[in-house]
Amino acid sequence: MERTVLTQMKQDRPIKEKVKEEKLKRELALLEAALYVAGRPLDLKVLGSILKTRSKRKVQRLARMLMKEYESRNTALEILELKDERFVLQLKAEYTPQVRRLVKRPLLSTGPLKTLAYIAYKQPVSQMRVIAVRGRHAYAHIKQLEEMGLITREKSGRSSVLRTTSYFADYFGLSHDIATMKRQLKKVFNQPTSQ
Amino acid sequence: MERTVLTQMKQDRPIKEKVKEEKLKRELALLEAALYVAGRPLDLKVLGSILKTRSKRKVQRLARMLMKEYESRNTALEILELKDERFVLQLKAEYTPQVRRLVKRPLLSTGPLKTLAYIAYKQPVSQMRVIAVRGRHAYAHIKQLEEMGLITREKSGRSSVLRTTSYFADYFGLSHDIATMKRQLKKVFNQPTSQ
Amino acid sequence: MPRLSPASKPFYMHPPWNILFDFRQLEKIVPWKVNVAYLLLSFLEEMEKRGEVDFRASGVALDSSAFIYLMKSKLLLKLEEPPASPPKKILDFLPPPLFLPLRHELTSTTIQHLLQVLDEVLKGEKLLPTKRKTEPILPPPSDILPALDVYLMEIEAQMEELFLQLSQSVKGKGIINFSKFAAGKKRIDVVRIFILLLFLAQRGKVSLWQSEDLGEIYITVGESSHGTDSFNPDETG
Repeated sequence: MERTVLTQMKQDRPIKEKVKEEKLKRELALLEAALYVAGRPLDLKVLGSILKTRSKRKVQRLARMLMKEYESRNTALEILELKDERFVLQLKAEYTPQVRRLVKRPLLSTGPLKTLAYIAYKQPVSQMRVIAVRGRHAYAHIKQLEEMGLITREKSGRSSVLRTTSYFADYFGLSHDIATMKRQLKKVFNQPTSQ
Repeated sequence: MERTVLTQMKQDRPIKEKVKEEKLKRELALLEAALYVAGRPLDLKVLGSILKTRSKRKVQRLARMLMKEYESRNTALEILELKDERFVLQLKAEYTPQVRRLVKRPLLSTGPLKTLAYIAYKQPVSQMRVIAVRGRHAYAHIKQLEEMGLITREKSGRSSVLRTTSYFADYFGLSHDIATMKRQLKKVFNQPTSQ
Repeated sequence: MPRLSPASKPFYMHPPWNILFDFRQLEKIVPWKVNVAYLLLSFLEEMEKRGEVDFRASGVALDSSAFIYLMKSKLLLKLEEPPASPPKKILDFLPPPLFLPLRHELTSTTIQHLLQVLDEVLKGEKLLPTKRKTEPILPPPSDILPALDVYLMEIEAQMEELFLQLSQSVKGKGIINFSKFAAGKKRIDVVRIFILLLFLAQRGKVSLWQSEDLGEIYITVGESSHGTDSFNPDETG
C-alpha cells in the first residue's frame, strides 16, 4: 500500500509541476492582458484584483517576472516598474518617432514637446524664461501642456513659475524627485535614439 | 594570398550573419511597434512604409515571422493575418472578460460620438446637413473625427461630403462596404431599411 | 579784449547780437525766430570792421548758436525710446522634444454605444422644425413651354381677328369705347381683349387713350400709318 502511494506520488510530480507551470503562464498572461488594455500604469492592488489574489508580494514577483521576460525578448515593447509599485506596458521610446503617425489619438506635436522637455529640464522655471528661449508661440504650448495636466503654473509676481506634475513623472516613468528626474532626463536626452 | 582571403571570408561570415540578424530583429521590432500603437489592422502598404520598403512580399514574410513568434510565446497577445493582406495585434479573446473592467477611456465623448453615429447612418452626407441636425458645435466634432481617422471629408462645391473610414469599420467590426455597413447598422438598430 | 566799462558796452551787447550774449534771454526765446547764420555773419563782419577781434566773445557767440540749434532739434525730434530690439533669444540648452511614451489603450466605446446615441440623434432630427426651404418651386419646363407656344402661335391670329372686329365696329376708321366694345363679354375675355389691344397699339394698328384715371378707354382704329390689312409676324419680335 505504502509502495503504491509512493509510486503514485512519483508519477504525480511531473504532472503537478506541469500544472504549476501552466498556472504561472496563465497568471503572467493575465498581467500582460491587464497592462495591454489599460494603457496606463497599474498598481499592485489592481493587478492583484485581476489575478484574484490579495498578496501584493506575489503580484510584484509575477509582474517583475513578466518584466524580465519582456527584457529578454528584446523587442519594441517594454514593461517598466514605476515608483509606488506600479507597472506599465509601453512602446520603447526609440521606436516612437517611426510609428507616431499611426496613432489615431490626438498627440502633441513636436513644438509643445520641445517646450515640455525644456520645462522638465529647467524646472522650476519662469514662464518668461521659457518664452525667451522657445519664442512667443510657446504661450500656446504652455496652455496646452497645462490643460493636459503635464505642467502646473504658479503665479509669482508678474510672471508664473512652471513645473511638471506628478502625472507627468508617472506618464514618463520618471522619478517624482526633481533632482533625480533631471538626471534621468539628461540620460534620455543624451540618447541619440530618443531624438 | 588566396589562403588569406579565404581565411578572411571565413572570419567575415559570422559578422555578416550577425549584422543581418540584427537588421531582421530591428525590422520585426518595427512591425511590432507599428501594430502595437496602431491598435487596428494595418495593410502591407502601411507596414512597408514603416519598414521603408515597397516590397509587399518582404513585408508579408516579416509580418508572418512576427506572427509565428507571438504564437510560440503563447501569451495574452496574438497577431492575426486578416483577408485583404492585413495584420493586427490584439488581445486574445479569452482574456477580454477578465480585464474588461480596466478599460475606462471611451473612444469619444458623447457629443462627437453622436455626430459620428449620424454620419455613419446617413453617409455619404453633406457637412451642411450634419451641422443642421447636430448644431454648430458639430464643426469641432467633424474636425476631431477627421483627425482621429474615423471619417473623411471630400469637397463638393461649397460644402463637403462626409463618410466613415475603414478604421471606423474595423473599430466597430462593421463591413468596409458602405451599403453593407448601413444594412448592418440598420439591422442592429432594428429600424426599417427605408430612408 | 574789449575793455568793458559800465558806460560803454561792447557792440555785441546791442541788438541784434545781444541775444547771443544774454543767457537769461536765450532760454526764453523762440528758437525759430532767430536767424543764427545772419547773427554770426554780421557779428564777424562788425568785428572785422571795427578791428576788434575778440576770441572770447566769438566763443560765446558760437556756444549760444549751438544752444539755439539744440533747441530747434529738440523741438523737431520728439525724444522717443528706441524701438525695442527683438527679444534676444537666450542661448540655453534646448533638449530634444520629449515624446510621450506610446501606449496602446483599449477604448470602451462599443457599437451598442454608437447605436444608443444614434437613436437620440435621429429622434432629435425628427423634432427639428422641418424648415422647408422657401425657395420658389418651379414647375418643370415641359409643363410651361407647350402652353406658351400655343398662346404665342395663336396671338397673331387673335390679334388679326380682333382688329377685324374693331374695324367692322367703326366701319373702317373711327373711335369706339372699350366698354361698349367689350360689353356682354365674360370677364376673362375682357382681359384677353385688353391684352390684345395693347399688342395692336404697340404695332400702331390702334391708338388707346383714357380721359382720366380709371375712366373710359377710347380706341381709335386705323389712324396709324401702318397698313391695316396685313400682319407681319416678325413685327412682334
